[in-house]
Amino acid sequence: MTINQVMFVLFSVMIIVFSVLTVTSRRILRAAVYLLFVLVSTAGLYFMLNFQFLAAVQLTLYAGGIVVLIIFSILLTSHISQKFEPVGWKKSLFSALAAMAGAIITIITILDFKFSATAEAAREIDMRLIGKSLLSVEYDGYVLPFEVISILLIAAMVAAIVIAKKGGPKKTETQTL
Amino acid sequence: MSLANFLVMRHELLLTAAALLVLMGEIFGDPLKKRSVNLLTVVLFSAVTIIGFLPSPPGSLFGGMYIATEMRLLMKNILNIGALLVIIQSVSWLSKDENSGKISEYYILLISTLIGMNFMISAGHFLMFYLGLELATIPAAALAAYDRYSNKSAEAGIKLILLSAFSSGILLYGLTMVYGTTGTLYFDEISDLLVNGNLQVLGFIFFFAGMAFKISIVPFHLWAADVYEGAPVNITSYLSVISKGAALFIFVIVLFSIFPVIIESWQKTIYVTAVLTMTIGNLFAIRQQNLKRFLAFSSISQAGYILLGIIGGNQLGMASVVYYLVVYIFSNLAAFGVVAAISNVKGKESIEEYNGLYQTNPGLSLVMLLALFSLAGIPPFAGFFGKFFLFTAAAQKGFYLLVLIALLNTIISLYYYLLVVKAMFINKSEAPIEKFRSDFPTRFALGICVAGIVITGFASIIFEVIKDMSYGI
Amino acid sequence: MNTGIPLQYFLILAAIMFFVGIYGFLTRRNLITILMSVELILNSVNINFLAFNRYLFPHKMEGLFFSLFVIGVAAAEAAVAIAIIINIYRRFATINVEDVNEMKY
Amino acid sequence: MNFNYTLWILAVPFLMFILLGLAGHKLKPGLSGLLGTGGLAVITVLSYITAYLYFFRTGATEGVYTKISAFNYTWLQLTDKLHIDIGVLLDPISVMMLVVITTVSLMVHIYSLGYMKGERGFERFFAFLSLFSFSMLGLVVATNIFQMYIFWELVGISSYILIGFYYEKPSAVRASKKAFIVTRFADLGFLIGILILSFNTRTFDFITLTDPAGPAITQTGGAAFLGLSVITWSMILVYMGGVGKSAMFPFHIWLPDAMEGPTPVSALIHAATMVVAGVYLVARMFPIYFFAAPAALEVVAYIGAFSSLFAAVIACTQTDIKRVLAYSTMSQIGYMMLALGVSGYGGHDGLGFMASMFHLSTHAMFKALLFLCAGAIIHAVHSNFMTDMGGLRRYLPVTHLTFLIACLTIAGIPPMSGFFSKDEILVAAFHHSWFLFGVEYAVAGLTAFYMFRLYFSIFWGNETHYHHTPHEAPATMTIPLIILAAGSAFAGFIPFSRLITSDGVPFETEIEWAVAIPSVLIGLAGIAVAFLMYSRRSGIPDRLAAKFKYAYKWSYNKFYIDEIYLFITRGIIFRYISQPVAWFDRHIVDGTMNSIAAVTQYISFRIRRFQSGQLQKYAFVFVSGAVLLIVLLVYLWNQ
Amino acid sequence: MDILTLFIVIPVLTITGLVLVRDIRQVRIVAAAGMGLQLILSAVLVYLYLSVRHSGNTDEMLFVRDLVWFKSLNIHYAVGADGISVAMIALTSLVVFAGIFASWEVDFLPKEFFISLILLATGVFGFFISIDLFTMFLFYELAVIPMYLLIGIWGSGPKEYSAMKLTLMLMGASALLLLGILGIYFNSAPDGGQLTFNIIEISRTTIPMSAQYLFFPLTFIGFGVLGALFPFHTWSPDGHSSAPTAVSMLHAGVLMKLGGYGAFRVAIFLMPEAAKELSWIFIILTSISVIYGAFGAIVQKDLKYINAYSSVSHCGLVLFAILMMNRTAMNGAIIQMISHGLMTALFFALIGMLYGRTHTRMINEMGGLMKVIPFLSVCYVLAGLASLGLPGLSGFVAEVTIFVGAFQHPDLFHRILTIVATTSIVITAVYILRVIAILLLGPVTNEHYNHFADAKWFEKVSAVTLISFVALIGLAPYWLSSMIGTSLQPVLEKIIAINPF
Repeated sequence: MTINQVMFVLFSVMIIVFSVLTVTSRRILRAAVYLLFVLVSTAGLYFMLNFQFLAAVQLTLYAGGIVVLIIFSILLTSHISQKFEPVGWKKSLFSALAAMAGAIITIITILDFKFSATAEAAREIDMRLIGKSLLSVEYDGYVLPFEVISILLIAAMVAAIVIAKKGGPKKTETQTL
Repeated sequence: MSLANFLVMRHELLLTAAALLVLMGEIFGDPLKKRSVNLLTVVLFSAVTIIGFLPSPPGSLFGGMYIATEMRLLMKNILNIGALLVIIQSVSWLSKDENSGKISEYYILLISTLIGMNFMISAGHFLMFYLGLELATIPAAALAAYDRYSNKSAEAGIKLILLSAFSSGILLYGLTMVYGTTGTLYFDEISDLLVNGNLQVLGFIFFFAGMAFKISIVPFHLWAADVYEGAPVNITSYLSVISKGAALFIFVIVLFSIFPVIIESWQKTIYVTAVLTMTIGNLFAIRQQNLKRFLAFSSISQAGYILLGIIGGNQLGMASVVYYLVVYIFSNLAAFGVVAAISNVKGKESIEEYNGLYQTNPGLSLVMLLALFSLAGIPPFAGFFGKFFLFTAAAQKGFYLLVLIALLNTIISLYYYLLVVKAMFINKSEAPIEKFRSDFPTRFALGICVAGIVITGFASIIFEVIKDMSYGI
Repeated sequence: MNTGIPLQYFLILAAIMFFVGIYGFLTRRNLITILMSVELILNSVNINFLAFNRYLFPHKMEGLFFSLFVIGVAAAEAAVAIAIIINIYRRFATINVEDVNEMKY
Repeated sequence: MNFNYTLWILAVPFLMFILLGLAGHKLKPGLSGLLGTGGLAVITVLSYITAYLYFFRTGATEGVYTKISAFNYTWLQLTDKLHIDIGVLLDPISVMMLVVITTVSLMVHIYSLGYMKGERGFERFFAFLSLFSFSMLGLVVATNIFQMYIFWELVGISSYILIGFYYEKPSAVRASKKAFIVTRFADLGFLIGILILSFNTRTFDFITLTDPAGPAITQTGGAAFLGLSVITWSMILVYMGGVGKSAMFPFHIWLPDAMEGPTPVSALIHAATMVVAGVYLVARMFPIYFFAAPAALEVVAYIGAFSSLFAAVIACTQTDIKRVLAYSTMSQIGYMMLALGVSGYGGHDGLGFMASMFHLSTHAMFKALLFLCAGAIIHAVHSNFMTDMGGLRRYLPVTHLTFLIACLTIAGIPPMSGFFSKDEILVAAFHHSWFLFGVEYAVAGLTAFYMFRLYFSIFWGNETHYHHTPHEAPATMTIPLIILAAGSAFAGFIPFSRLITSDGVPFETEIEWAVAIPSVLIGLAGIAVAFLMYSRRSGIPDRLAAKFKYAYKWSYNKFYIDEIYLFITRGIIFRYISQPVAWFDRHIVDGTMNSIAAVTQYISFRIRRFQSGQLQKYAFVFVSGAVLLIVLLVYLWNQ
Repeated sequence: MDILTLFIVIPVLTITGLVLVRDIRQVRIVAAAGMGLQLILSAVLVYLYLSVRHSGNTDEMLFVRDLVWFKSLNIHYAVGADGISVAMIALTSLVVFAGIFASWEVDFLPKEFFISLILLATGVFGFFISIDLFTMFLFYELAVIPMYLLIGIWGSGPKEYSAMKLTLMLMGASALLLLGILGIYFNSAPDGGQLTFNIIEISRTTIPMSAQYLFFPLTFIGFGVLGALFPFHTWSPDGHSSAPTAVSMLHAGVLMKLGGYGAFRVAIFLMPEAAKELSWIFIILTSISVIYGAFGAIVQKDLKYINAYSSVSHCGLVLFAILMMNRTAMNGAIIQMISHGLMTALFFALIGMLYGRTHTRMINEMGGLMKVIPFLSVCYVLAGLASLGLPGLSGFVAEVTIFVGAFQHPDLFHRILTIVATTSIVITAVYILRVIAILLLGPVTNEHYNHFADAKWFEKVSAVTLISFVALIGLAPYWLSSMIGTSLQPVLEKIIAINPF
């Protein structure tokens, strides 16, 4: 067993175990922490796949950003010590059935398929190439999505503000932007 | 960026500019004259809409990531018209006190969703498609939750955002399969590389489920009714008309240009779901008392009819779908416009409260009547022509049984549309909605809708233009 | 590179994660945990993209970029979703999804 | 010879109907009556002229009376060959009918001027009389069977209107309805008969149809049904129309009730003219019957014979004088039918045919006379029932005399016309069948009996106490009586066989004493019995009635035929067909449609819980839907 | 502008006029003037038609105007008229004209009433002049929908239920019809070439048999529902009884004729082969309609129900005759449509007038009306007599033509069913006379009746217009029959080509 295989087994076991724990844990904060573990393990997988940049993004944005956001909101809305009631057996049974059926079919179909790799030479991915591609307007360039996601982020900001903002005539003085 | 490129991308660029201008106006404008934002937006948006109709060469930009064909430009223009109508209809609602604090945010969000739709329609790459889709959805959720003081609005928001995140997750999973089996996400390359394998079909179905969610096709439609009911009326009309229209446009584009290889699979999928959509939508609509919810189910079943235009995979179908959406925009916006006008002034939204409406508000009742008849496909209104072409498109490929099911469904739909007509015209009421005069923007928007309902059908030129453009997607 | 680990392993891993996410979405009571399940789903998608990119199509970076943008979108989505969740909490005084059903039938 | 003017025979009464119908209520009643009568006088004159010209000037070529199509206009083109024409066909029988009808009709018109005076709807009455005259004349001059059918229906409706003339009287309304529906039912047979006949012969035209070398007679083939050829069936069905109109058994039930109409109407329509249409129909189509459908002719004979006997028996027990006359009419028409049924074709063989026509004309006279007399009596006594009468001969001398003449005529006492015509019939029957002869012989006796029963109870017998003294009718009423009495008395001397024969070839007849003497004797016997029983109020009738209790009761109740009909219509058609149909329609057919709607609603109600408002259930349906689609498309439906 | 298009333009202008005017008197005048003009126009049309034919023009359709509408689907605005459509147009003008006067006293929302009524008429006119299946279908639906409002708003009794039922059933029929039309369209060029909706062009080709087997029943039932084909007739009694007078008139008088006309012009004309093969099913159904409707009418107590069932019977006869597929029977069917249209309109007009006085439609609640309102009563009797097929009135001409024609069918089965259908004349007589006896004759049952006024002038206009044409056709049917007969030629040629008998 190579180190790669060991790493893979380790990460995948972590991912699966913590994923399951994330969706079953009855304490919400623990679930958030399990999610963090999953995300970090996933970042590990990305490292294994040689996508260091993305692993870094995963750690900072996902693990660092989203999970923190989630935890904040948990703190805002829940008692830390609160333990959920267990899920009704009907609901969990049917959900599990649906999910397992989906998983089995998907996996069977995947295993059934003969994937064929490209014949072209692989490109070495370094930060410069990523940066170049991100700003390229040519084929395989991503400047347009980059611009669009910026609009998306602004829109999301405005959206969050709209939701949080109180309307009404009296509130005109509280400029938020 | 050259002028030619600008012209090709003018919809998105202008919309972005408009959104930014509104943002500037919000930041730097006089806080006390917030309502002038209304005027600013309407003027800006009208300009955008008009410029959108300027002729321009089709083209492809960013290495194929952005594609503009005549058809896609036309789709954008159609959406612009619809959005303009929604914006005009929103004016009176936004002018209410409780909303006056966040008028420009409303416009910004609305325009950004439209930008998302435009990018989605012009996508030449699934990444653009995905981003457009999200840009069209995330702000829409915020719009649905716009009414901060309403439980229903908040509920609508959470249902929309969570379910759409869920559905786009599933859609993405399907896309990974497409990517994994073809090695590319550029539209024009995929169609050459795709083969009819099980994994592709599986990927397609996940993708389809995600799209079906946006179009609210049964069984992926369940969010629609709740969100439509909970959201403010104008947002509901926006979601049920513009969002759905855009999703349908891109759906047609994707199906016709990317998945022709697995046409048999998606025809079967659409067959099943179309029958379900029409029937379930209609069966639910029968029982509704809230007009927004009623129109929600009605628009679900309308989506079922539209699938009939798609199923043939033919040029006629393409044209009929686009044409029907034009009709649908006018008809549904007219119906929602009336509901909004009454809801804003009187706060009444249930069918029972419409009893005897014709006696007090004949104008609004007539507009509603036209809208409902058009939705039901009664001549001489545009809906009749739209439906006829959809059914013709399906029949052309021999889907006679499906057409029959659709036709029988139109009877059910006629039944519940007539229930509303009955409430307005026939039922007597002790306390009908009092006579009132809606403000100018509302009347103006309704006037345009009525003109659209009446003219779109008779003026064959509209259909012919669409038909001519539907050669290249 | 990665010798000894077939592509399918990654795909199966992602599939499991994906459906665990779905299971979570279907069963968790708390709106925030539901959001967390969505993150699981998106993560599995990213794994798929990256595995495909690395194993089959290393000559381009589509999978990489797609994952990148998915993460960005996920962040935006999470932000808006959390804003709405907090609003829900204010209106309903709970974020139990089963109680958020004023509209039905 | 140009007979184009005969068009006016139809046109004048029609125009008069239109005029009086539309403008009658604006005219003075007297003027309307005079207009109507005047119009009829004109066509009477025209008819006599026609008869004169036809019989004595132009009609016979080489000694044979040919059929002349005086006028023919295509009214409606149906197929290439079939077309309905409206025209005038002149041949011996139609010309004879013209004369008979116009004569009687004119008399009735004049009579009505007096009888109906002061009635509400006087002008309406004359309008309807004109309509009837028009229809009846159209019927007899029909050039084709469909024209006949058209006017057949028109006389039916005129009869309906006139029976129901007193429309505020419920019994009149009922009677008119009954008359129309019963005859309509019979006409259904007529229509179907026409359809079958025309389908096989491709023509409606009488001249073609009755041509012995024509298609109807030569192409007697065609599928047989129950052993009879198609033509036979069609002729039986056509005869069904005649049975209805002529009130033969079993469609006779309308005729007695029809007496609810004003008496002049009874005289004109239900005695002299319309009711003999059936006879005329058979006579008109006689060659077909004889050559192509002899079995149908047998049917004609037997129905005629039975009806005459049946009616005569009933007539003996009725007390309403008009009903007695009505049954007598039925009986006499039975004679005519029988005569046709036993007749041969051509020359002396066609004696029955001639006799039938002869009797038709004489019967028209004396029966009209009887009815008009009855009208005068009712006018005087204000009652229909002979129990309310008696000894009237002193108050109503003219009526008495004319009534007596009529009774003698119908009883067949020489030298009255009835003797001659009835004698010919008996002779024809005698040569055909002993059985039929026997029946008719008995009927002759019965006829004499019940007529004189009537006569004696009205004019003789014990005098009843009258509320106010009966007085003789005005001249407008008595003059027609006298004219008709003269006609009845002397019409027997017309040499009928030289004019009207089955094939148009004249022949000579002589009285066959072997038949004539017994028939006169039985007539006299009948009179004698009646004299014994009714000339004074004696107990004999009651004792007889008590002795033959059931026979009397059955006869008095007209053998319960009415009740049978009532049972069929009310009990079966109404209750077991119509009401179930209506129920079926409401509950099954309509119920199916409604239940489709109900089921839709129900499903709509049942599936509403899918829309539970639970976000996770939505997602569950979403996932399940996707998974099912995958299973369906990837693994099940992919082959 | 060609004369046929005027038949749509005038109603549309009338509607525009109605929208503009204010008070009720003007509304009436505008409506009456517009429809009066329409009536004159149809007289002109009849005259023009006859003179053009007389001058030797033997085209299938006259006054043809063909404008491309939707080029890509080859949808045209194509109008044309042959003798049959001319006759139907004339009928429609008459009934609408009479209907306007019959509803002279509508006082609840009169403007809307007349607008809807004329809209309905527009649909009918459009239907009869169309020779393009698309426009035909469009006008068909246009004619159906105003019914809902007319019955729902101005009706009586369970009007909402009836209106809904009627609308849904007729729209259900139109659903089948649309499928049929699409099927015909996609098989209209079996040898390749341009697909077309044009009836005349389609009739020149032969639609493949497999398609005919599918689309003939659809089309026939689609039209048959409107023609009250058993068992799809149940909209008719409820609809008629709830509808206001003029609407019943138009509906029974004209709208139901769309069914017969369409079945003839589309189902039989375009797919004679399948019609021949499958006609036995429908002949059985129509025979049932004929008898069943008549029996159903006998026990009804509501005047409008009686008439509705009677219409089922009479319209059944129309479809029955059409299915016999020979010249005479078809000719009879067309005459029957016209005849029934006139007399049933008359019936409903009179029922409305009676109802306006007695406020009931139950026959057993009325009696002796002949004495108090003789004019209306006589009109009613005339209508009844026309209905039971009295010679001299139009019903006779129609029925006789049908029966004689149907009996020419070479097949014994058809002839036997003809005999079955013939029995309806007796049953008709029964229920007609029953009504007349109970309703009009006998003593006056209610003292109030003595204060009744006889017909007002507008009522007289309405009734006399209709009666005069009933009588005209009844007395002189030749011109009508031959006008229709020559127009049947194209259909017959198609039929004879497949079935030389």
